[in-house]
Amino acid sequence: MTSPFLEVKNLTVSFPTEDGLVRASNDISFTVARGETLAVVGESGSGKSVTSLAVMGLHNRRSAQISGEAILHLESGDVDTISAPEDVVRKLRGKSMAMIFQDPMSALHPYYTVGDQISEAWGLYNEGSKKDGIKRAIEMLELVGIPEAAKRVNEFPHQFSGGMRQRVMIGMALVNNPSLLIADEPTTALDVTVQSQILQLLRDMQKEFNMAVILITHDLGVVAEVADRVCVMYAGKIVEQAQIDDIYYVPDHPYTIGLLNSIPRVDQLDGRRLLAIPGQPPSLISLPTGCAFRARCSLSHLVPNNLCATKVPDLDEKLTGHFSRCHLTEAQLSKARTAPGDAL
Amino acid sequence: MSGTKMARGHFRRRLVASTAATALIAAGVLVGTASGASAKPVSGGTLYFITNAQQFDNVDPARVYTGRDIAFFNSYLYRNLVSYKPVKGAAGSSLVADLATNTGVPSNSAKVWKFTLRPGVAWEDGKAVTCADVKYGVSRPFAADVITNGPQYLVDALAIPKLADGSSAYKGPYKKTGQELFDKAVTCTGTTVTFKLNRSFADFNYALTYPAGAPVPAAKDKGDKYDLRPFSDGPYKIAAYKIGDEMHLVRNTKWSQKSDTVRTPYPDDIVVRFGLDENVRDQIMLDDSIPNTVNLDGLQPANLRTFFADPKRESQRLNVIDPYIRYQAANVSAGHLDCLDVRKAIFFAWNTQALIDLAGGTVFYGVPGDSPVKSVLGLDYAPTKGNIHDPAYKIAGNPDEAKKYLAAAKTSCPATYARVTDPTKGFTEDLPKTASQQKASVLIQAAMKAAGMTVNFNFIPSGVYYATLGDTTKQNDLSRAGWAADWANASTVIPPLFSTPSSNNYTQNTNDPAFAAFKAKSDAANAMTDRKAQAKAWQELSQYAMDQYWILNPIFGKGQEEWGSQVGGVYFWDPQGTFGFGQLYVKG
Amino acid sequence: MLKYLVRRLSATLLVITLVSMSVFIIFAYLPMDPARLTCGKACTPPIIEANRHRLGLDVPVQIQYGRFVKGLFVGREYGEGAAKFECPAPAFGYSFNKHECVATLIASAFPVTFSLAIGAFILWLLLGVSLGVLAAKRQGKWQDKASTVFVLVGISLPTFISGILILLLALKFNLINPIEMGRWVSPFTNPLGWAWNFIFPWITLALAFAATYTRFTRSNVIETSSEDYIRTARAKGLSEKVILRKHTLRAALAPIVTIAGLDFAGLLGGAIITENIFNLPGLGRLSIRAVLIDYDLPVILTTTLLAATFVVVMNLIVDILYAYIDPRVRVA
Amino acid sequence: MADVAVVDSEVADATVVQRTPRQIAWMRFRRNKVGVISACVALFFIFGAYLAPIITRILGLSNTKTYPETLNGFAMPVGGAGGMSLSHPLGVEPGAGRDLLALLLYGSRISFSVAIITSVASIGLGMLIGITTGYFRGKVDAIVGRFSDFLLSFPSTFMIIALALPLTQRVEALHIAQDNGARIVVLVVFFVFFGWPGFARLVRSQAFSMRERDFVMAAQALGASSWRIITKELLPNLWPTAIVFLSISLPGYLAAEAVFSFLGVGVQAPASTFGLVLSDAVTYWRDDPAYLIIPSAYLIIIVLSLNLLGDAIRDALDPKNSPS
Amino acid sequence: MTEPILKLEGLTKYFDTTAGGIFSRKKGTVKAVDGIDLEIMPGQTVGLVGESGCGKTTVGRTVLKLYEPTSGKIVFEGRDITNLSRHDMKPLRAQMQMIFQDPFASLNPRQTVGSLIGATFDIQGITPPGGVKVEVERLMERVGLNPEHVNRYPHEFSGGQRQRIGVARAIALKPKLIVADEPVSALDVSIQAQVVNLLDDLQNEFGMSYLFVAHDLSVVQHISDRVIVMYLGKIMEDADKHDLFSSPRHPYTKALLSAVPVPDPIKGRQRERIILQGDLPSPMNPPSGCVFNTRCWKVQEKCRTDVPALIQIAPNHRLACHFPEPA
Repeated sequence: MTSPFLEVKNLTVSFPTEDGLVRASNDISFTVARGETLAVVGESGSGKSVTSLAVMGLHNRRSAQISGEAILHLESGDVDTISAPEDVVRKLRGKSMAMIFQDPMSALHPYYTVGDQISEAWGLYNEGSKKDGIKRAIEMLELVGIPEAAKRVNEFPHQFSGGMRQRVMIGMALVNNPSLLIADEPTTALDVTVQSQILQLLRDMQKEFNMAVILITHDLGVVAEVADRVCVMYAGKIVEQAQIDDIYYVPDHPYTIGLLNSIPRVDQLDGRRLLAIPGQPPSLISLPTGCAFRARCSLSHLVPNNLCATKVPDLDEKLTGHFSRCHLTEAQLSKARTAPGDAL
Repeated sequence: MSGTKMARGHFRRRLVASTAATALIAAGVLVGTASGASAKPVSGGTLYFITNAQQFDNVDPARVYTGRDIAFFNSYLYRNLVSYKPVKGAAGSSLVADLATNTGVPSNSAKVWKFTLRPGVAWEDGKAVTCADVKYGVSRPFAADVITNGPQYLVDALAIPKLADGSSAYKGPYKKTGQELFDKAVTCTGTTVTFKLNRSFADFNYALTYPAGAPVPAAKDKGDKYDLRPFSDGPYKIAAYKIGDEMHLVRNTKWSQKSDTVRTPYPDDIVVRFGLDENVRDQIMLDDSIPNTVNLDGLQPANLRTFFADPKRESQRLNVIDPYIRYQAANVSAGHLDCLDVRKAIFFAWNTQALIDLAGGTVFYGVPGDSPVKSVLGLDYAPTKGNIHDPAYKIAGNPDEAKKYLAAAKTSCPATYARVTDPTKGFTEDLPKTASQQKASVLIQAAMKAAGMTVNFNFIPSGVYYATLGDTTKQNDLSRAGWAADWANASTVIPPLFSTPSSNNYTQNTNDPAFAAFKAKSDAANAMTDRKAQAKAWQELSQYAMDQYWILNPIFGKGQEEWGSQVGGVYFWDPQGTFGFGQLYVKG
Repeated sequence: MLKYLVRRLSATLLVITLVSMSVFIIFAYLPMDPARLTCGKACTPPIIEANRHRLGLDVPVQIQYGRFVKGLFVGREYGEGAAKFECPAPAFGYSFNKHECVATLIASAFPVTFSLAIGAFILWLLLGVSLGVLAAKRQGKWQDKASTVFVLVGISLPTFISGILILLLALKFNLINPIEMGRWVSPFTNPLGWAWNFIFPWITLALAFAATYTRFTRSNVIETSSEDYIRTARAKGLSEKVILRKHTLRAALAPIVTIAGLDFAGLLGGAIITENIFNLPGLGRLSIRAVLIDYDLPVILTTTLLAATFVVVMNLIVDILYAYIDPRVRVA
Repeated sequence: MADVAVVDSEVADATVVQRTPRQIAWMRFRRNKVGVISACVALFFIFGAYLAPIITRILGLSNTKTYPETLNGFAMPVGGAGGMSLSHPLGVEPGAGRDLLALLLYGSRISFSVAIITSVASIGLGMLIGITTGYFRGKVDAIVGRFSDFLLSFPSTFMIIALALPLTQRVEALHIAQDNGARIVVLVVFFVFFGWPGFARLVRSQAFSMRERDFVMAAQALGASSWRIITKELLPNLWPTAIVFLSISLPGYLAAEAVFSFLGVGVQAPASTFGLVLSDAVTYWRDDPAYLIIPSAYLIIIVLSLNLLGDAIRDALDPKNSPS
Repeated sequence: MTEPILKLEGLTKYFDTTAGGIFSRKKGTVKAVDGIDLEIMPGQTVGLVGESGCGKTTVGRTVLKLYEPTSGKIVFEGRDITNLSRHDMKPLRAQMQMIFQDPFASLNPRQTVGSLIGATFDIQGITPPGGVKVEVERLMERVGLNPEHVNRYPHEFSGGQRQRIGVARAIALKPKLIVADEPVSALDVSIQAQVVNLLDDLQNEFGMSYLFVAHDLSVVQHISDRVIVMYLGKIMEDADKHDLFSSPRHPYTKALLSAVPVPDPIKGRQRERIILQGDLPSPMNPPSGCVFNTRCWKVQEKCRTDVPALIQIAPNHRLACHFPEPA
C-alpha cells in the first residue's frame, strides 16, 4: 500500500450555538492515499461533511472550534491544514486539494460563465492571460465530457442541466491537477442515469490524475460502486472503518449491519420485510453517555455491566485492517451478521 | 414664509398720506428715521433685494397692483404720466409730472383730462415714447381675460359704455371689440393725450400714478407673456428674469437723465433674489453678511426684535406706520354671521393683545383701530364711537361681555346663536395659509372658547386667497383681510370695502337691510366736490360700518424695513408705503 | 431580446398613457375652479368665463386631454388675437401664474432635481454599501453596531428635521453664501460651484436613504456569504478579498439595482422637502409651491405626470439592467 | 411495531422542548433587550398619546388653552429652556403660549391614530387582496396585479399633496367629516389607497408560493374548501408577515404624517401634530431652540423606538430563524 | 374479475408556461403527462418510477384531481370522476388520500399534530366513534407516535416522525387508495425502512391500494406489486414487479435498472452497466417519435418518426418500444 497522502488525526469540530455546543465531528482519524478512494458514509448530521470541510479549512474559524490534525504529505513537505495559517491553507486549496459539492446549481456562481469560473480557478496557480484560461477551461470541459465545449464555455450555469453542471464542477475542481479531491455527495441531487455517468467520470478522472479521493455519501450503493475503503460515521464519530468488501460482507458494527439490512435492494426480489433500525439519531448537542448508538442497538443487552451506557467504545481493530467501535465481541457480531433476523 | 411678510404682498393698496398733507401724522416718526442722510450717494455697484417669493406677482405695468411692486417698477422700469415725488416725508405724497410735462389738465368738471408728453423720452430700443404708446397702454386693462390683477380705475372711469353684465363694451386691444368706443374715449393729438371720463373725477391724475396708465409699445406686447419682459422706458431694463431665481436689472443706456426729473439711478446692477427662505433671509440681515442687500420681506417677529435692539443696526432699519389696516370681514349674509349680537360677541371676545404680541407687539405690528379708514388718512378719519371705545372693551378680550351679547343673541337670532356656540359646529374663519395665520388661529380659537363660542378655520393657499374669497359661495363666516387707501381719500376705502358688491367687499353686506341706504350715502359722498363735507360723510359711513360690525377688530398696522450696512439713501416713501427705491445706492 | 424590449416599451407607454389619463380625470373633477383662481382680482362672471376659455377648461375633459396629447407632439397655442402665443412641442400646458410654458419651467427645474438626485444617489450608494459591507464583514463587532445605530438614526430622522439642522449649521458656520444658496450653477461651467451648491442637500438625502442601503447590503452580504458558490470560491483557493469583491458583492448587490432605481426615480420626481429647505428651484419645489401657494393646475398636472413617468420608465430600465446583471433572468 | 413508537417518543422528548411557534417568537423577542426596552418606550408613548386627556387633566393642562402669563410682551416664553417649569414640564409654545407637553401628547395622538389606522387598514386590505389573488390566481389576479402595479407607479406623495385640499373640501361637502377630521380622513384614505399594493404584493407572492406548498395540497386532497384553506392554512402562516409589516409601516406612517403636516397638507392649526409644531418651531430656532429640540427629540424617540421594536419583532418572527 | 379501484384512460396534463409583461402570453406547453393508461386493483401497490421531470408526480396529483386533467379519463371505483366539481369530489376524497414527499412542507407549521390529523374529520364532516380526539390519539399510536404529543407542532418532530404524521392523516378516513408521492426520499436511510415497513403494515391491515410514486427503484421494487416506468410524460413499460426487474424489455428500463447502484461491491463490479448519454430532453419540446430516441443506444430511424404504442406483450406486461430487448 502506498503511503497516505492525507492523514487525519483526532479531528474534532464543534460549533457553539445558543442551545449548546454541537459536536459535529468527534475524534476522527483516517488516511487516504493517492489513487485511492475513501468513502465516508453516514446519515445527515453524522459529521461527514463537517470533517471534510475542516480538512479543506473551509470552516469559519470564528464560529467553529477545531482540534486535531489533517496532514497533507506534499512534495514540499507536510502541512497540517488545521493549524497552518489561513493563508497557507488557502494556497493549498484548488491546487493540492479540491472539492466538489452536492448541489452543482448553487455551488456555481450564477452570474459568471462557466468559462470564467474555471479560468479563474486556473489563473490562481498558473501564469497566463484570460484567453489562456478560457482555452484551459474548454480543455477541461471537453475532458469531463461536455459536448460543444468551445461554445458552452461562454454559457452560464443555469443554462446547463444538473449532470452537466456537476461535470463543470468537477472540471473546475480538477483544473489545477489536485492531489486530493473531496466529493461531498456529488450525485445526490442527480437522477440515477446521470448519477452513473458522474460516477463513471469520477472513476476516470481519478485514474487520469491519480488523485486521492474522499467520497462523502449516504448511499451505500454508490459506495459499493466506487470506494476502495469505507469509513462509516454515526453521530460525529467513525464507528467502522475497513476495506470495501469487508464492510459489505463482514460488517463489524451493529449500525453498519442495521443499515445494510434496512435498505431495499434492486437486486433482491425476495420481497422480505426490511429490517429497520428503530428510533432516531441522537442530538449532537446532548449526546448520550456511552455508545451513541446504544438507544437504537438491539444487541446492547448482550454487553455485560451496562457497559454500552457508561463507556464510549474505542475504535478497535477487530479484524485485520478492520476497525469497529463496539463493545460486542467478534463472535457476537458475527452471529448478528449471519442471522440478522434473529439477532436484531 | 412669515405671515405678516407674506400677507403684505396680498394687501393691495397703499396710501397717499394726503394731498392736502397738512393734517398728516407723518409716517416714519416712530423709531428713528434712520437713513444716513448726510452721506452723498454714489453710483455703481450691485444692489440686492431678497425675498421669499418665487417671482413678482406681476411685472406687466397694467397688472402691477401692490404698493411695493409699483414703487419698485416705477423707480426702475416704467414711467407714468405723473408720479409721486421721490422724497421722504409728506412731500413724497405730492404729484410731479413724469412722462408728461404737467400733472394733468382737467376740464369739464374734471370729466376730461389732458396730458402732454415730455420730449426726448425713449424706449430701451431707442425709439421715442409716443402718445400712441400711452393710448395702447391704457387700452390693455380692458382685456380682462389677459390683463388680470391690475387696478380697474381706468376701465371704470373712461367714457366707454358698460354692458348688461357690468363689463366694458370695449374688450381690449387683442380682440379689438369696441375699439371705436375706446378710440373716442382716449385720443391723441400730437404729443397730447386726452382722457374722456364718464364722471367727474377730481383725483384722476392720482389714478394715473398706477403703471396701468403707463405707455406700452404695441409691437412689443405679447399678451400674457408681456408680464415676463416688459419694455422699459426707465433708467433700467430687464437683463434677465427667471422665476424662482432672480430678476436682474441693468442700466438702460437709452434712458437719459435730461428727460427724467424724477429718477436718479445709482447702482449699476439691481438683482432681486427670489425664493430665499425666511431663515436664510434673517440670517443675512442679522449677520449683515451681504451688506448691499435690502430685505423685501420683513424679518420674523423674533428676529425683528433682535435686529431692532441692536445698536449696530441703528442705521439699517425703519419702523413706521404703514398704510394698511388689517381686519376680519364679517360675512353678514343669511346663514353666516347674520346676527349683530353674535358679531359683537366675537368682537368683545377677540384677544387683540395676544394677536398683536404674536405678530411683534405694538411696537412692530400695530395698535387696535377703530375705523376702516386709517388715522393717517387725516381728513377722512375721525375716532368712532363704541367698539374699542366701549368701556367694556378689553384689548386682551372680554369674554364676560361677549357672553352677554351671546345671551342676547339667544333670543334675537337663535339659529346663529346655536351654531356658533355648538362645539361640534361653530363658525368658520377664512385665513390665508401662512405660518403666522395658523399660529393666530390658536389664539382666536382660545379666545372664542373662553367666550363659549367655537371657531373653525379654513386655510386657503395664500396665492389664491382673495381669488377664493371673491367667490361668495366659498366665503365663510369671517374672513381675514387687509386694505390700504389708494390715495388720500376714503373714496378708495369705503366704496370698495362696503358699498360695491365687488370682489373686495367680503362682508356680503348687500344682504343687509341697511345696505341700500348705505350705498346711496356712499355714492353721494363719492360725487361730492366739497372735500370737507365729503370727509364728514366718510366719517359717518365709517361709524355706521363699525356700528354694524361689518368688520371686526381692525389693526392700524406698522411696517418695518431692514437693509444691509452698505445700502444708502433709504427712506420711507409714504404714498407707496415702502422704500423709495429710486434713491437707493450702494456705498462705495 | 429586441422583441422583449419592444413589448416592455409598449407596455410602459400604455401605463404612462393610463396614468396621464387618470391624473387628468382626477384633476378635472376637483371642486377647485381654476378659472376663478387665475382670473385675477376683479373677477366678475364674464371675466371668469373668459378666463375658463383662456385656460381651455370650457370643453369636456376628453377634449382637454386630446388637446393635451396633441400639444405634446405639435405644440399648443394660447390666447386670442394679438395676444396669441405658442408653447412649442412638447407643450405640457401654460402656467398663467408664471407666464411660462410648463415645459420651460420643467426644463429649468429638471437639471436641479437631477443634480440633486444623482449626487445624493451616488453618495448614499457609496455610504450605504460600504457601511453595509463593513457591518457584514465585522458582524457583531463595534463596526456592525455603529452601523446599526447609523441605520436607525437614518431611518428615524425625518428629512425635514435633519435638513433644517444641516441648513442651520451650514449657515451658522458660514459654509454657504446665503444669497447664492440654491442658485443653479451648471456643472459644465463650474463643477466645483455646482457640487458645493448641492453638497448639503446631498448629505441630507444621503442620510435618509443610505440607512436602508446599509441594512440591505449588510443582510444581503451575510446571506450571500453563506451561499454554496461562495464556499466553492473558497475551495478554489481564492483570497477573501477577491471573494468579497468578485463573488459576494456581485450577487449581493444585484437586487439593490431594483430598489436604487426606484428610489432614484422617486427623487427625480422632486425631493420636495429637501428642495424646499435648501432653496433648490427643482421639480419638487415647483410642484409644492404650485399646490400650496397658487394651485397652479398645469404645473401640478405636469409634475405629477412626470413623476409617474420617471417611476414607470425607471421600472423598465431596472428590469433591463437586472437582466443584464443577472444572467438567470435574461430573456432569450 | 410497538418497539418503534416507544423509542421514537423517548428521543423526541429528550431533544425538543415543547413550545408553540408563538412562544418561540415571544421567547426570542424577550431575549432581545433592545427590543424589550423599545417596546416599553413605544408603549409608554402610545399610552401617553391615548391617555392625553387624562394626563393633561392630572397635570392641570390643556392643549387648547393658552397661558398668556408664560409669555412676555413679545410672545416669547418667560424663563429659560423654552419656559420649562413645574407647571409646564416641556415648556410652552412661543407665540400662542400653549403647553408644549399637552401639544405633543395630543399631537402624537393624531399621529398615532393616523399611523395605526392606516397601517391596519392597508394591511387588512392588502392581506385580503393579496391572499385572494395569490390563492385564486387567474384573471382576477392579473387585473388586480396590474392595478396595483399601476398604483405603485403613481407618485403618491405628489398626489397626496396635490389632491389633499380639494378632496378635503369634497369630504366636508359630503358631510363625512369636517375640518381636521376631514383632513385625517383624506390622509388615511390616501395612505391606504397607495399603501395596500405593497403589502398585497408581498402577501400575494407568499400565498402564491404557499399554495404550491404540500400542506395546502394536503388540505385540498382532504377536500377542504377554498375558504378553509385561506383561513386555516394560509392566514396563520401570513400573520408573522403582517405583524412584521405592521411594525415597519407604523413608524413609517407616523413619520409620513409628520412630513405631510409639516408641508401643510393634512392636519392644520389650531390642532397640533409633530409636523405643525416643528414647522412652527423652525421659525423660532434662534430665540427658542428648546422649542425645536424638544419636539424633534420626542418624535425621533418615538420613531426610533418603533423602528427598534419592528426590528426586534422581525428578528423574533423571521422565518429564517424559525424552526419550522 | 374484480374491478380496478382506479383506472386512467389517456390521461394528459399540460401546463402552460407564461411570459410576464402587461398581458401575459402563453410561452409554451409542458406536456407533463401525455396519454397515460393504467389500472390499479384493490389492495395492489403500483409503483410509478422515472427520473425527475418524467411526470410521475403530476400523474399522482391529477389522479386526486389536485390538478385538473387536460384530457383523458379518471375512473375511481367504476365512477368517472374526471369532470367532477370540487364540491362533488369532496365526499370521494375520504376514499383517496395522499402522502407527500417533503415532511417539512406538507405539514402546516402553524397547526398542532392534533389539528392536522383532526382536520380530516372536520373537513369531511365525519365524527369517528369515540370522538375526534380519541381517534387522533389512536391514529398517532398506530403510526408509532406518542399520543401525548398531540398538541405539539410539526417543527418539534424529526423528519421520520413528521412523515408518520403525514401517514396518519392519510389513513385517518381509511381510504381505498393512497397516492404516496416519494414518501421516503427525503428521509435518512435508517429511517426510510421504518416508513416503508409502516406503509406495508398499514396495507396489510386496511387493504388499501397504493400508487407509489418514486424515483428510487430499490424502494419501488420493494414495495410494489406492479411497476410502471415513465419517461417524458409517457409510459415506457408497465409490468409485474418480477418481470420488470428480472427481464426489463424496454431499453430505458434496462438502462435505469443498470444505473441503480447496488450495495454489493462484488456484484457491482460484475454488473453490466449501461450508461445513458446526455440529459432528459425538455418536456416543453419533446423529441418526435419515441421520446426516448435521443438517449437510446438502440435508436433507429423508425424511432425518430414513429411513436411506439404501448402494447400488451404478455399478461401483465405492456411495453412501448419498436425494438424491445429480448425477454
